[in-house]
Order: sequence, then C-alpha cells, then structure tokens
Amino acid sequence: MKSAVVVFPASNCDRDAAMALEHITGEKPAMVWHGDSELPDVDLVVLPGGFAYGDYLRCGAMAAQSAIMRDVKARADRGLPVLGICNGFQVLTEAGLLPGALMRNADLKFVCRPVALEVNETQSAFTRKYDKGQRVTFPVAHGDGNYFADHDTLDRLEGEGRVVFRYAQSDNPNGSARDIAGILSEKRNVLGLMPHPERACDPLLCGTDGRVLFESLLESLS
Amino acid sequence: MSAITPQLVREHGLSDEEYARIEALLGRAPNFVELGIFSVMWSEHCSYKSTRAHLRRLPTKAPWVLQGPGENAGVIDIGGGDAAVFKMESHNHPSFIEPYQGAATGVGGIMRDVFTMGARPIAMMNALRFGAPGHEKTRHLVAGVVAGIGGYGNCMGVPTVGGEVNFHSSYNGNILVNAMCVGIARADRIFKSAAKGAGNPVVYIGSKTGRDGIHGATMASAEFREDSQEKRPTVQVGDPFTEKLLLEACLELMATDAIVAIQDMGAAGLTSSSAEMASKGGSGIELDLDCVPQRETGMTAYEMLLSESQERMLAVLKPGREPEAERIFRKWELDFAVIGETTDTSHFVVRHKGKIVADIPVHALAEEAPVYQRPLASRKPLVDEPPFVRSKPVIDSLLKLIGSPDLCSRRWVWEQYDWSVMADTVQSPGGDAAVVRVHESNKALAITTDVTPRYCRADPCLGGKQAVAEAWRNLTAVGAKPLAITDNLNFGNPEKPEIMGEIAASIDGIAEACRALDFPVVSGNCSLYNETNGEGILPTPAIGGVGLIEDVHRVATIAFKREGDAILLIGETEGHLGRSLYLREIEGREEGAAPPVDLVAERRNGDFVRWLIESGSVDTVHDISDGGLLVTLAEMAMAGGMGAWVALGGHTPIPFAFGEDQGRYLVCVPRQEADRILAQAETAHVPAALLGQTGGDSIAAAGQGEITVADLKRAHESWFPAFMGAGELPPTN
Amino acid sequence: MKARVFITLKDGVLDPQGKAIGHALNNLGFGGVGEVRQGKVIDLEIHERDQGKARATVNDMCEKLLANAVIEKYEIEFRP
Amino acid sequence: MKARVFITLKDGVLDPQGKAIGHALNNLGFGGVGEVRQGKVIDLEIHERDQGKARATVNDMCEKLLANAVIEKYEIEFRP
Ligand SMILES: Nc1ncnc2c1ncn2[C@@H]1O[C@H](COP(=O)(O)OP(=O)(O)O)[C@@H](O)[C@H]1O
Ligand SMILES: [Mg+2]
Repeated sequence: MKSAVVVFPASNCDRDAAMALEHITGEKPAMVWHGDSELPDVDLVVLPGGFAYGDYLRCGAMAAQSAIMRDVKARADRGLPVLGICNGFQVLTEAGLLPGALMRNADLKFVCRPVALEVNETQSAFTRKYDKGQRVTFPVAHGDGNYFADHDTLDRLEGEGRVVFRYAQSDNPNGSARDIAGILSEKRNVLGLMPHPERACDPLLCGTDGRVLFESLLESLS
Repeated sequence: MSAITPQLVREHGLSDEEYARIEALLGRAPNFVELGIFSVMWSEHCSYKSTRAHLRRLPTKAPWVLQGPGENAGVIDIGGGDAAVFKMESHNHPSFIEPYQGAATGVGGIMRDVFTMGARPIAMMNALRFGAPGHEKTRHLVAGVVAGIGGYGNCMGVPTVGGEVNFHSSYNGNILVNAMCVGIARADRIFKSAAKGAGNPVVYIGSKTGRDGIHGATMASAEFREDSQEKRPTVQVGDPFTEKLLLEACLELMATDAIVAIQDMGAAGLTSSSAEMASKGGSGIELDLDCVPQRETGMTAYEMLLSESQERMLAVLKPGREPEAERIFRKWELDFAVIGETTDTSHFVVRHKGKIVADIPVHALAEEAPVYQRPLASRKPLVDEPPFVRSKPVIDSLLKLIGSPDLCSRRWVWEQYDWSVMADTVQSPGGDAAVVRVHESNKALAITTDVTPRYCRADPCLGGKQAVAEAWRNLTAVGAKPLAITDNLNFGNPEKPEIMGEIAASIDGIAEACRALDFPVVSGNCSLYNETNGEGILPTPAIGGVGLIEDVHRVATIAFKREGDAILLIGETEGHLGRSLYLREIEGREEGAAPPVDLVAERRNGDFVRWLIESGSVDTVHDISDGGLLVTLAEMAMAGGMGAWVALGGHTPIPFAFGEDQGRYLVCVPRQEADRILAQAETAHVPAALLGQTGGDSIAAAGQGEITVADLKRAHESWFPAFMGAGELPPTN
Repeated sequence: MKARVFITLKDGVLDPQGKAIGHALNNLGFGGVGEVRQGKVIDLEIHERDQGKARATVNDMCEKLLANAVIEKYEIEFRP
Repeated sequence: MKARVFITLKDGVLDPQGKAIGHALNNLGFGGVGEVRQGKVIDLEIHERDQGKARATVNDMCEKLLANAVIEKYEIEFRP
C-alpha cells in the first residue's frame, strides 16, 4: 500500500504519522510539500496533526488554501482515501472536504490526554477491522476540537452512518456536538478525527488501539 | 545623539566605576549607541559579573561531557554516536509583567539555545514558582504562564513532559519561570558559536527586527519596583509558527557544511550574539545595520542593536555559501540577509546609513566585562531545635497534605501541554522523572527538575546539595543512570551581602553534590535581583537533571501494579520534621533545619535501587521527598488505583510518616522475592526494611486507621481545578 | 486605502469564548451582563483608490480566506 | 444597551497572526496588501440606559479583563 503524508509549514505530527504508516504497511510514505501541485500516485493521503501556519486566523484555514490541497480535493472526489488527523481534520473542514467546523474547546484550554472512544461505524476502509461499538483509547492533543455543524447536517451525518468515532462515557474533552470525535465524507473515503491514532501504535506509549485503523486501511487498500 | 550624562549612565544600569572603566577601555567617552551596547553586555544577565567568580567552582567535566558551560547549551555523550544537548533558562521578570508572552518567549528562547547547537529538541520541562494561592495576582499568573508554555511548546511539536509548580508568598512579586529544553544531535555534528577567521559572511536569519524588548537584559538585571510595570512596552510577543520554521530551516542548513558558527539572538539580541561570536572566535566583526531586516520604519542603530525581537539567529558562513543557505531560508519563507563579515581587526564595528556608529574592541565587551567579588554575609544555618509536634491523627493529616497546593495533582497544568507528540514519551508527567525514548532506538533519556527552596532558606549550601541529590534520585527512581545537570540559579539582589552569601553557599552545595555523585554541570543560567520592594525570594537554585536508560523496556514507574506485592523502604528514617511540608501545612510553621544530606548514603542507596531496576527484579519505585513516606505511598496507590497496608511499627507515627529524611525510596517486589532482596540490600550495606504490602482499595496504617484511595484521589485532584476554576479567562495568543 | 473587516459568528453558532468572557465578567462582579459574543477584526491596507473595486477585493478575501462561511459572517468598513 | 469593544495590539507590538494573514493573502494572489493586523471585537449587552455610566462600566471591564494593557489597546462603541 502506497501512502503520502502532506507537510504544511508547522505540521508537527507528520513524522509520527509516517512512522506509524511505515511500521504497519511496511512501506515508507512519500512526504509531500504543501507547495507541490501534485500528489504522487498513492493509495492513501494523510493530512497530519500539528499547527499548520501556527493555527493563526483559524486552525487549518491557510493550509486549506495551499497548492497541494487542490490535487487532494480532486483525488478525493475521485475516491482516493484521505485521512485527516487533528489539525488535518481541521484542514479538511476548512477545505470543504468534510462538513462542519472545529471550534475552540468549550473550556478554551488545550487538552492532551488519552480519551476513550467508541467506534460507531465499521463500514469504512478506515475502521473495518474494529468491532462495531468497540471501546478504544487514543490520545487527544488540541485546543480546537469542538466539532460544530447545524442540526440538519448532524442528523444527516448520523443518519448516513458517517459519525465514525464518538467520545465514550460522555467523556468529551472539547464539548463537540453529539460527542463527535471523527466523521466520514459522503463517499466515505475521507475521514477526519481529532484524536491521534498514530500515537496509539506502540505498547510503550498510549497502547496499540490505533494500529487497527492503519491495519484496516492496509487490508482495504492493498 | 544625546550627550552622555551621569543620569543617562545610571539609566543604563551602569555604575560610575563601570562607566569610568568603559572610558578607559575606549580611551574616550562612548557615544550613545556604544553606551547602550556596554549596558547590555555588562549587565548582570549577559556578563554574570556577580556570579562568574563563584560559578568557576562548579565541576563541569566527566568522560561523557562533550561540551560544558560556555556554549549555548551543554552536550553529553549518550552512546551510539548520539549526544544529548540541554540547558535551562529563566524568563522570570517578563513572565510577571505579561505571563502568557513572557512564558512563551522563554520557551522559544531556550529551544533556540538547543537547536542552535545542531540538536532537534525532543523534550521540554518547566520549573514554576508562584506567590501564595491567596495572593490577588497568583491565579492570573498561573493561567497565563501555563497557557503561554503550552501555546509555544505545543505549536513547536516538542513534548512538554514535566516540571515543578510551587506556591510561596516570597514569590508574590517575583514569580519564577524556568524552562529547560533537551535535544538530540549526532555527537560529531555539534555546532558552536566561535566566529573564527576573517572575511566570512555574517548572516541574519528568522524574523524581522522590531522595537521589541529593548533593554530586556538590563530589566532582568534590576530589582523590581512597583513602577516596573511601566517597563511594559518592552514585552516581546512570541511567534511559535516562525520558530518552528526556523528550527526546520536551521537543521536543514546544518545538514550542509556551510556553517562556521551559529548562535541564537537571545538577551541583548544582535549585540550580544555578534560580540560573543567574535569574542569566542578571537576575530573582529563588522555589521551594516542597513541590511538588517526591519519590521518597523525609522529604527535607530541603538534600537536595532538592543532589540530583543524573537525567533532570530545569527550565523557565520564559509565564504560563497550564501546562495545555498539563502535558498533554504526562502523555502521556509524566512528572512535571510548578509549583514556583515568577520574581520581581523578584533573590533566590533557597526555601520548605519553609511556612518560608523560604534567601534569597540571586542575584548572590552566580553572578557573585560567586570567580575565582582561581592561582599558575602553567610546567614548561619538554622540548627535543628527538634520542632515540637502536637500529635494529630495521621490519616487526617495525610488527606490534608495530599490535597494541599504544593502536593496536589498538577494534572490541570500538564494536560494543557502536548506531552505525547513525537511519539516517544514513555513516562508522561506525574512520575519521578520523565522518560523520553531516543527516536528509533532502544534507549531513552530521563529528565527531571528539582529544588526545595524552603530547605535553601534554612541552609543554602545544604539546599544546593539536596537539589542535586533529589534530581539524581528522581532519575535513579525510573532506572536511569544520572549523567549531568543544568542549573538555574534564582536569587535576590546580589549587592546585599546575605543574598550573595546564599548564592555562594548554594553553589558550594551544588558543587559538592555534583562531585560526590559524578553529576557535572554542563550548562545553566543565573537570574538575580528577584526582589520586589526589597523583598527577596526564597533562594531557588533549580536543577535540571538528565540520565540515560540503556533499555527502554527496563524502566520503573510509581504505580502499584500487583496486589500482594511487598513494599520495601530503602534508606534510613530518622523522622526529620524540620522544614517539612507537614510542619508547614498542618502546623503552620516554617521552622527548623533542613534534612541532612548524606551523599555517600545517597549514592549507595540509589545505585542499589538502579541495579534492582536494571536487573529486572523491580518495576515499581518512588523516591521519598516532599511530604514524606506516607505521602509517597499514597501517590503510588493513586497512580495504581490500588491500596496498601503498612506498619509504622515501633516508631512515633508522625515523624515516621511525614519526616523528609533524604536518600530514601519505596520499592515493590513480589512477596516471595522480598527476603532475597532484603538480603542483597544487607550485603550492599543499604538500609532496607519490609514496610507492608499492596492490595485493597484503602491506605491502611497499622493502628492509625485507613482511608480509601478514591477519597485520597478526590482530594488530590480537586485542589488545582477548584483554585483555577473561577474568574480567570484562559489567555490565548 | 484602509479596510477593517469584522468577522463574527453567525447567530445560533455557539461561542465558547464569548460564553467564558460573560462568565468571567459576572465573577468579577459585573452584574447583569447579557450575552457576550467574541469576533475578530482584521485591519488591512490595500493599494486601491476606488471604493467599489476595493470592496470587491476585500469581499473576495473574506470569501476565500478571512471568514469561514460555515460559522462566520463578515462586514467590511473603509477609512481613507 | 449594546456595546462593541475593539481590542487591538498596540502599535509596534509584533502581530504574528496579522503577519501570517498578510502572507497568505499575497500567496492567494491578492497583490499589494500592506500591513495586516488582527484584533478582537467583543459585543456585549449591558442593562444600563445612561451612556456615561455604561461607558464607565465597559471601560472598567476592559481594564480588568477584556484587554491586556501590556500589549493591547481598546476602543468602545455603543449602539442603542
Ligand atoms: N548557573 C550556571 N551554571 C553553569 N553554567 C552557567 C550558569 N549560568 C550561566 N551558565 C553558562 O554561561 C553561558 C551564558 O549563559 P546565558 O547568557 O544564559 O547563555 P545564552 O545567552 O545562550 O542564553 C552559558 O554557556 C551557560 O550555560
Ligand atoms: Mg543562547
């Protein structure tokens, strides 16, 4: 399975994402500079976490305008799987690849801790190897993870089974609508989530629940 | 240009003697620009004029030390061709004036000190001291400092893995914000600041220069008066986004061989970086200020030379390598400009608008800076009049202590720091020392910061010793071999003999402990004049320790892991209550002598505990420090979500439970192993005793009653959020 | 000419910052503070004499970057 | 009555956000954008009919909480 990780100015989980991909898929992902206009020929694109453009103005706003995002959109429209983690999720909403917006955490504080998630949907290339309703633990690390969308959009997301991850045990670290932690695009090929699966791939760190997400991709895409 | 009046000289923080010396060195009166240059270069902050003579007493050598004090950061060999690069630095005064930006720029500054040496920062720590919780400013300062550290460090993508937070009224008007950065480099790819050779281009990289923080260095070298609030316009604003680009761009440039020397622009910005580089390289340097990237219009030479705009670096390149360097910095959308060259005149020469505005022999700024042997008055150490202790119920006191400001959980703080980015944080905040894996290797670094100011007040020398010993102990407790320290000496006004006495004595104590523990000093920083209206802070020589873990799978944590484990107490317990938190929190008294530090026992006990961890027979260890034995036990129980039963047998309960005797650890071992390990301790002449065993959901002390771990946890976790809860608006950039 | 852009949250979009400010004001003893909303103001200099053209440009900036239509609305003001 | 508070950085204080926005606008092809500065706007409702009293109150709010006097300045506007 060939993958690419986009590097924006002040992305800072690009290396972590690449490490996880390499360990699990056995192939080094291509690191793609935000200024490039074309993605290499890959099966998966990852928009990593971090503080692209310092999160200035709005998280992800400036990154969403970078040259590479035009091609990311085009390929996503043609069905290429795109995974946006944390800041990557924010970029995806700002770029219009996912609905809604990520607002400042309800308590206005950055929060970094492991959180319990519930896997709501297994009908996706990203989650097929999880069990429906499975409890997993990923760390979160963000100041703007408070997912917002209007009621109709939220109902639609839920109706169409596009809410993939929810904060479990009502342990919601940011006040997001309906405890949403991660959502799919209409075509189900774009996933954005605030928690960090790539930081949950090592028994020495925050457990290995995140591996399954990458293993699902490996199974679906190769 | 304004004429040089005695008034103007004083405003520049220079004494009459110092001014006379400047005239002698120049053989003429300085002009206004030159006066400004001398004022920052000769400031306490840059010249260390009060402490330099004493710092020489610190041991700085060991086979594994690759770079001791004198560069931007210290460097030690951690095997496999890797080096650890680290330093701690204060941003106390700016953080008091503007907590968010003061702390943020402090973090940015210390990171530059580390990556300017060619290292990628892999961990941040911070040692914070605030005023009494009840003081009107404290909550606002805590909120701002914590948000500022997170705001900068999180954006940089460097995990903030630990530190210290203390409260004491002596910091009401002078909080302490000490930030430590640890980086990793290849041992043969360390970059230094000596601008050797003539005719090499001097290049400016990073952000543009504005009128930020002019005279920050002199501000950090003057005692606070209430009206210092008026120095406010000097506060710099941090730009972590630009710093992140600067980090990546510098590491990219360092992968080439274009660099002769490189140095961050810290205190006194362009002036000190260029003068220090020339001085260390034994060369001269010429700058043309018209080439300096400027953010504001109409900046004078004086302003540009003294500006402390952040996120800037100065590099000396090999001739002809400019285009290659420029390409890298343009790619990262950073400013890049050739602003001068090195010369063989050994003069520091500055041009502006075609005119020479400063011409000073380099040695006059650096080596010739005054060094003072200030008068010392040694406060005689308080001797122990064993403090009378009314007998109070042990368990009630435990509950009260565990929920007190200095012992309660710091979760509220560290959850605002990204401690897990870079996917190498093996031991997150809350343990004895943070453990960060060296990327893609099987080894790890252990990192800690420690000092117990209330001990230092009682006896500065012993306090210095204790701070080093506790750092060494914390590294040992996770299974690391302690290698070296950085220190941040925070004190009051050195012109007061009793304060200077505290400084000198602390350094002696630090030096003695470093020698006894093979734990040399490789970098550090001094922050003096921490006084408001003549009120000095508690002497606070913060120690940042770094140790090596050869096998990242052989680390110990504080959490109880198995029911029925035997709990062993390592080390001698006299029940020393002088200066203890028990005395302060329960009896409301800050009295008595600090606990004695026996460096021989410290080393012997620690080496034994480390051996137990390395040999795989122990995975649960916690050193006994603030609050004493029972508090330590409670912390292990809360971390493991499991209770314990212990016998205080044969001892007077309160001193045994809450005394702060040094050199002690609690370790857990499977019950059937206990006798073997006790025997091993005996052969190693290490005092060790069976204290009790893990299990159940309560902490039970024989004959003293019990309390559930849940109740302890509630008290432990609730103080900080409750304190910060009301009235504060979380600051944002 | 100088343009000032106000970017505020659409009605119905919850505003954690505004809420926190209202809260803090009450804690500080400022009774009877009603709803508080926080927005952004962006001041920019554009080299364009013609008001109409200038407005068109700044509008474009808001649509493309400055405002997020999902949650925000904007107003534009000019000063000579 | 409705008050609108503008909080902007004092002149000369670095504005990283404004700087980055200016940069982004240029990259988006909006040539000739001069300096960009970002500030906050806070809208609040206060139950006070008397303009003078209202202004005094809001001023107080700015000093105590809304503005960071070290680096920020503020203006206050009223709408009925
Ligand atoms: N208390 C101290 N102990 C040991 N070394 C120190 C101490 N204070 C300063 N130093 C060393 O003196 C040099 C200058 O310190 P500093 O001015 O803080 O460096 P920088 O300007 O790079 O931040 C550094 O090499 C630092 O490690
Ligand atoms: Mg430095």
